[in-house]
This record gives sequence, C-alpha cells and structure tokens, in this order.
Amino acid sequence: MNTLLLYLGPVILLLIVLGFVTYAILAERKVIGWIQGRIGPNQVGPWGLLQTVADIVKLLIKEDTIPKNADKTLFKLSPIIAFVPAFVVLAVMPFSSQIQFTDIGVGLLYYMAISSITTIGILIGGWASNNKYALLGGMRSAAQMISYEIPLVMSVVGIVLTVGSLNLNDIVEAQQKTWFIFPQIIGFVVFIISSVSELNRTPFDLPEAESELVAGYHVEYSGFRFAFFMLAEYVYIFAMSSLTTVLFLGGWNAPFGFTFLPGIVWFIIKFSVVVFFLYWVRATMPRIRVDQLMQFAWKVLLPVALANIILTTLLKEVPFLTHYY
Amino acid sequence: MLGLIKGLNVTLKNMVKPKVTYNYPQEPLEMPDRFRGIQYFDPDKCIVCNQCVRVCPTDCISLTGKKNPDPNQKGKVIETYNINFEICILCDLCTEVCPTEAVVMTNNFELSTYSRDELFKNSEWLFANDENIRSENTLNPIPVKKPTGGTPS
Amino acid sequence: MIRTEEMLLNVGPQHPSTHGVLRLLVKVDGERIVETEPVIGYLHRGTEKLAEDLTYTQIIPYTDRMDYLSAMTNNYAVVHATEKLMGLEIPERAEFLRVIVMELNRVASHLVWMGTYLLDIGAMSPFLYAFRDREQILDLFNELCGARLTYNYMRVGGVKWDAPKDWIGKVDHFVSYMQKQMKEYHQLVTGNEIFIQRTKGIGVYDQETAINFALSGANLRVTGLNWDLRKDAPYSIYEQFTFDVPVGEVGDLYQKYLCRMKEIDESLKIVAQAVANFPSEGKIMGKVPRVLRVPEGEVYVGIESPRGELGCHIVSKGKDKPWRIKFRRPSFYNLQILPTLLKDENLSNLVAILGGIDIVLGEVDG
Amino acid sequence: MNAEFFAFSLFSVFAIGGAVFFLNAIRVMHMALSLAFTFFSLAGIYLLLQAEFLAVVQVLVYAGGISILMIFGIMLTKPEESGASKSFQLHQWLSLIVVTGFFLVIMLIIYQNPIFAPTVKVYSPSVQSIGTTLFKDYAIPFELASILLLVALIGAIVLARKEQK
Repeated sequence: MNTLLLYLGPVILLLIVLGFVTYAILAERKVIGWIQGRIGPNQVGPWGLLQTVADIVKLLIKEDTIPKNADKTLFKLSPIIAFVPAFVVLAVMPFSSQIQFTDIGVGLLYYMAISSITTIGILIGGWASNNKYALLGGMRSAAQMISYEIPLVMSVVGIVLTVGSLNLNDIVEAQQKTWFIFPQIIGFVVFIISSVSELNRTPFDLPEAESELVAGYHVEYSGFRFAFFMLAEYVYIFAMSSLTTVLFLGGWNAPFGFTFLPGIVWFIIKFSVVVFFLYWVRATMPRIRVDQLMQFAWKVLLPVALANIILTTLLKEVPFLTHYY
Repeated sequence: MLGLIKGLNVTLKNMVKPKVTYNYPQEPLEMPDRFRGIQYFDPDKCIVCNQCVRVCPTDCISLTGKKNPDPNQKGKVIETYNINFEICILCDLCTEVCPTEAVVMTNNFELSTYSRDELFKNSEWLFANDENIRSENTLNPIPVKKPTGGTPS
Repeated sequence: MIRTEEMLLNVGPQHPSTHGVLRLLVKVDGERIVETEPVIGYLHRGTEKLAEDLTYTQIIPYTDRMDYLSAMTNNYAVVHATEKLMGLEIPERAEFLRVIVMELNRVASHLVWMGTYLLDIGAMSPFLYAFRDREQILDLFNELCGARLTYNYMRVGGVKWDAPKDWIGKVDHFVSYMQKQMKEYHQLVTGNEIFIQRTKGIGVYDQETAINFALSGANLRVTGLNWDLRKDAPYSIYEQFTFDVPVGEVGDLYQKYLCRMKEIDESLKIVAQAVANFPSEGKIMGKVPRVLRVPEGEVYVGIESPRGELGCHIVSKGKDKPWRIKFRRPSFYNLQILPTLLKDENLSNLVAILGGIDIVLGEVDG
Repeated sequence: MNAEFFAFSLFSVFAIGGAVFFLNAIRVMHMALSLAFTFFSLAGIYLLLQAEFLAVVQVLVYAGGISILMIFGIMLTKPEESGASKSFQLHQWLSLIVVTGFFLVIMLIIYQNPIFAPTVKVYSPSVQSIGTTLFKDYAIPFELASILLLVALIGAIVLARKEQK
C-alpha cells in the first residue's frame, strides 16, 4: 500500500499541477482582463472555463516545426530540460503537515539548486533555435537568472538563521506564532522581487520581452514544445508561490488561531493571494531594461539582502527581540 | 517605490469598474445613423447622370444606361450598376453627389466573404440591401427635374 | 585578444514594436547597437502621384490614409491649402467644427501613442486604458461623420456634416471625463519608477540637432524650443483660443512623454473653449463652385498635426486637378534622426527611442 | 537496495556517458551540456551517499557555472568552427598509455586508503556539522581559500580592464 502511494503520489501531484496550470492561465487572463476593463476569455465553455483546454488542444495538434538550421537534438531536448526541474522542485514542498513527498534536511537549498537547472534548458533552447532573437533571449535569461539567484538565496538566509535549519518543515513549524513576513520584512521584499525575476515575469520578463525580442528564447518553438516552456513557466509560478507561502506566510499555519479550517485550506488561500499578486504586478508594471536589471540585482538587492542578514544576526542578540529571531 | 504602489492602486481600482467591451458577434453593434456602410441602390431613382462614377476616387463604380423604354420619356434608365467592393473605400462621395438619392449609404458593415467574387456587387444585390438605410444623404441636391412618370411595371 | 562578434539583427517589417512595417537593419555588438539602417517603403502607396490624377475633393479620402491616427488633421491640410489658393471664405461654424474635431483627433492620436509606447516598454494596462478612452472620441466621430478612422469629413469650403443633435453636449461631457482620466494616467504611469528609469535621460538630443534634422512637433518642442504652428503661423481660428505650448528642457524620452501628455491637456482646453463659444447657428459650407477649378499658382500651408508640421504644397495649373501636390509628412522627417539616436544604445532602448519618435508608417511611406 | 543499485548504475552511466560525449562533441554547446550531465549525475551519486548538502551545492554551483560557460562559448567562438584537427596516431597511443597509468595510480591509492575500506560506517554529515567543521575547525584554511579566490577575481577584473584600453 505504501509503495503504491509512493509511486502514485507524484502522478497525482502532476495532475494537480497540470490542473493548476490550466486554471492559473485562465485566472491570469481573467484577472488581467478585469483590470483592463475587459472580461477575459468567455467563449469556450461556461465562463470561459475550457479556454485553456482548447488552447492546449490547439497546441497539441499544431504542426511541429523545427527550423532547418537548428541544432535538432538540443532543440528537442531543451523544453524537457526546462520543464523537468520545475516539477522536481515540488518534491520538497510541504503543502500541509501531512502532504509532502520527501522531507530532506536541505529542502530550501534543494529548491534553489534544482530550479537553476531550468536556465540551462532555456539557454540551450535559445541557442539551438539558431535565431538571433532567441539567442538574445536565452543569453538574457541566463544572465538574469544567475544574478537573481544570489539575492534570492541571500534573502532567505535571515530565516535560516532564525530557524537554524534549511528544512522547510522546520521553517513552517517555527512560524506558528509569527509569520516571517513581519520580522523579515526586508528579506521578504528582496525575496518577492527576486522571485518575480526568477519567474521571468513582468517587470522582469526580459528573456521573452515581446516588444523587443518578439518572444525571446521560444520564438521558434511551436506546438507541444512551446507548450512545455509555458508549462514550465506556470509550474514555477506554482512552486514559487508555494515557497513564498512556506517561507514567509506561515505555510499551513492558521492565522489568529483560526484552526477550524484545515491546514491545506489555509495554504491554498495564502498561495492564491501570492499568485494574484503576481498577476496584479504583471498588469501594472512596465518592463525594466536589461542593464538596469543587472544593476538592480547587484547594486541594490544584494547589499540589501546582506544588510538583512547582518541585521538579523544583530537582532538575534537583542534581549526582547530574540524571541522573534 | 511610491509610484509603483500608486500604479498598483490604479489597476486594482479599475478591476472593479464596469467592463467596457461589447459582446459583439453575439449582440449586433448599433451604429449611428450617419455610419457609412455598404451602399443601397435604387434603380428607379437613378437618372444615369454618371456623377457617382466620376467622383469615385477609386473607380469602383461602373454603370451603363439605356434609352428609356417608354418613348414618351426623355433621358435614360439604368441598365447595369456595379460596385466593385474590393476597392471601394466607403468615402461617401458617391452618395454626396447623387442628386436623386438613388445611391445611399446603409449601416450594414459586416461584409466579409470567403471569395473575392462575392465582393462584386451588382444592382440587384445593392437594391436588396435595403435595411438600415441612412436617413440623410445628399447634402447638395441639384434642383433637377424629377424624372416624371417612368411607371414601375 | 578576446573579441565579441557583431551580429546583424533584422528588426521588422514583422516585429511587434515597429508600429507597422518599418524595417531596421541593426548591427549589434552583444546588446549594444553599432549601426542602424531604417528601411522604409513597405506601405508606400504613392498618395502624391495618385493625387495628380484626382480632383481636389477626391484627394481628401486619400489623405485619411496617410496618418491614419489623425485623419482630421490631414483632411484639413489639403482643404486648407486648396481654400487658400482659391481664396475662399469659411463659415464660422465650420471652422469651429474643424477645430473641435482636429483637437479631439490630437487627443486620440496622443492616447494611441501613450498606450503603444507603454506597451513597447512592457506595460500592458495603460494601452487598454488609452484605447478605452480613445474609443469615446472615435464614437463621437462616428456619430459626426459616419466613420471611425477614415473620416473624409472636411470639404473645400467647409465641412461635410453639421454637428448632430446633442453632439456638442457629448463633446463637452467627454472633455470633463478625459480631464479626470488624465489624473489616473499620471498616477499609473508618470510617477512609475520603472517608467522613469526606462525613459529619463534616454535618447537625448539638443535643440540644434533637432533643428538640423528638421524635427517638428513634440520631438522638437521637447528640446525647449517653443514652436507650434497653431501659435506661430496661426491658421483656422486658433487665435481665438488661449492655450499654452508645452515645452521640455532636455530632449529625453520622459520629457517627450510629459510634453505629449500636456498637449492632451491643452487640446482639451481648446475643445472646451470651442464648445463654450460654439455658434448656435450658421452655415457649414461656404460659397463654393460646383466644380472646383483652382486658379493657377502654388501654395504651401503648414499645420500642426499631432506628430509635427504637416505641410501641403499644391501647384495648380488652373485645372480641376492639382498639377503637383506634395505633403510634408512629419513622421517621415522625424524618423531621420533615428540612426543617430540609436548609435551606441542598448538594444532594449531601440523600441523605447523608436516609440518616442511617434511615427505612423502610413505617413512615413506616404 | 535494488532501487539504490539501479539509481547508482544510472547515475554512473550518465556521468561516464556525459564525459565521453564531452570529449567527442564538436560544438561548444554540446560539450557544455554533456559536462552538465556529468556534474548532475555526480550530484545524484552524492545523494545516494547521503551527502545531501554536497549534492545540492554541486547542482547549485554548476548550474550557474555551466550557463556561464555556455554564454562564453556562444560569444567567443565562431558558429561554424569545426574542430576536425586530425591528431597523429602516435599522439593517441601516448595518451592511452598516460591515461591508463593515471587510472592505475588512482585505483592503487583508493584501495590502499583506509577510509575506503569496506568496513567503514556510512556517515552522513548534517548541514550543521559541515558548518562547524568549516567555520570552527578549519576556519583559517577556509578564509585563506576565500581570499585566494578573491585575489583571483580582482586579478581577472584588472586584466580585463587593461585589455580594453
């Protein structure tokens, strides 16, 4: 029975994630539509509920084109390299006190490490397409993701210092009284900015900047391979929102002792708030320029994250506050 | 940072505002009276003065007239009247010069077809296109003698 | 010795940010632009040559299609030149209607610019907000002349239609609505730090360069030169209205944006004044012969289109058709500075600078 | 146990296969990708040895490192550079001898080292113990190593600056 669950669990998670992606895309289009005075998709199915399904079907039956001068092997390989890590990182995510696949000691680092593999996939995709826009998109993406990984990791060091563990379960347990968003507000701001950048979303959507690079690294991809890139992007939204919830919003812990709802429901609520925030930001912000992006990472976010670490270590020694840190 | 927050506030406020899009293909769009859609042509009113052909900037109108079958009447009656809608730019000049309001604009604008041939509109088609006819058309009617008689039989 | 390779990037004619079918051959070194060569003509229809074979009335619908974002201004350029050559008197009511539609058209055109420019820079929502508000202007025009983009509204000697019932009231209502909306735009865009970062100090040029490149409109005024043909070479009845000409200090993109936003404010002011003083009755067509025969001679008129000085030069040999007609199309002249501005810029600035010039390809290619 | 053995074989094959591909590939990107395969398979083997921290750090460091390698590969090589330089027969034989010798030496060392005697207990270091070891017991060597890296970094910047002029 246990073995069966072991093999079946990931499949169920994959289905849940695919379902999430389907409706996250719809929700994104709806939310952005409302913000812009439109109603969003409403033609396929009641209230547009089947819109994404239709889109996916369209992508699946589309002709699979590979540019003549592309590096065919890498062209085919890169969507897989980009997508697989996106799903693999979910293994350590504690969705509630029971629902988690593995509980490894270095869960936080595991997330950061595995998610950075996607960069290679994107870079290879951009290069293998043999298209200049794709190449520029791929290069930008590599530069951006490597740069923003550093403030991303640094911003959570404060939490790691406070909890004394890299384990995501321990981090959630430590937030039973106070969520880390309050003592670690600086870390939170840095983390949110870096995570939006890691997700390649507006205002940091340079790798696929439509108005400049047409579509960036996936400009030559069509059909199913393109769908994989999109899937990777939205699975990362799932993963990153979960991580934000776990790290800063108390995971499955109920606020104010409202424990009448089960932990997973609280998790979903917090998670949805984070996802909505991502959509909201996307509908509002212009795109930052690529050199400003790098400068921002190295000259603003990194020093701020470092300052946050120092501040945390200092506050840890202050008698009154030591309770929070 | 303040500017970004202000911007977020604006978008959030707009989210709850009423939506401005039309449910267009399901609900037909009402165009104002003066809207320039495809022409309606009434052969009975036409006096074959050829003004519309001359004024058309894209030469999309062609017509032929014949002698009035009624020997008592002077002038001509229209025989064929065609608008090549591929090149018509709906500039409204033909209805403006028509002294008898034989060619007038309608509000019909859904004109897409699957074949270019269908865009060649002859006088039967234009005569059948008699819905949503614009109420005011010729702005400078020339006082011409109304073609008397010409009983439609 | 380590060296990076130069790469030839072909931006357009099918590219989301070239505002039509402009093609730019860009040599880039990494993301730095070494050289740009604009290739134009993908939308060339030969308006000027066609016009030689058209009567003066027939030219008007063709001008609609030059700068399709401000067709009213183009209409006015050609009818104004013809009227000047013929020495026609225009009824006051017609002039008021012309001014109202031209200024509304300027607002609509700037709204499109603002929206698409923000879209170039990556913000999505301002585009749709701008189009939502522009839609109201288009609806007003639709009601007035029966078309939303290619108006063909003006005639030599007046305008085609009188204002429909309540139309003036609707315009008045729109002006106050738009003034309220402008505040929202400023909140959403003007103070946005990312927008400021993207535009401030980018694509700077000084007054001398601007004059040497024969720039006009906001592209010229942004350098601090107060040059607006509505003030400096008044036509129509612009002398009756009080309005300011917004100028910038340094010729960067942010100031261009501010300039155009202020121009919207000023245009709304003019419309408000025109609506307040709108003559309650009067003719809309002057005394014009049935067949327009323009006396021999030539004339040049320059008017302030949303994009700059729109000139119309007519040479007449006394026929009902012009012997030669020439439009000074502001977008075409403004585009000339692009290769100079793009040299040594970052590739991401390409769309920002190109968008800042505010070209309409229908006008560039003529 | 069976699954572990299976995973070990898979990772080993990937690691060795990646290395072989790396040597045989012509294009820089293929090489970099094979290298990534090797490194990530090694990370998998670390994981099997219960060295979670080491495995994760391996991935974290080399994912970035390989991306940078790819970028440099793209920017600094010409697209159609075929590395078809025929080496001498003698050269190949010589390399074979040297490589075999090196392999033997390594194996000799491994089998003589008492740490790798089969009786040794599997010891899985926690993050905390790694931290204690690094920052308490070996603090000075650690700091020295980081200073060395810093010097190299600054040196590289200085060299790059000079070349620009």
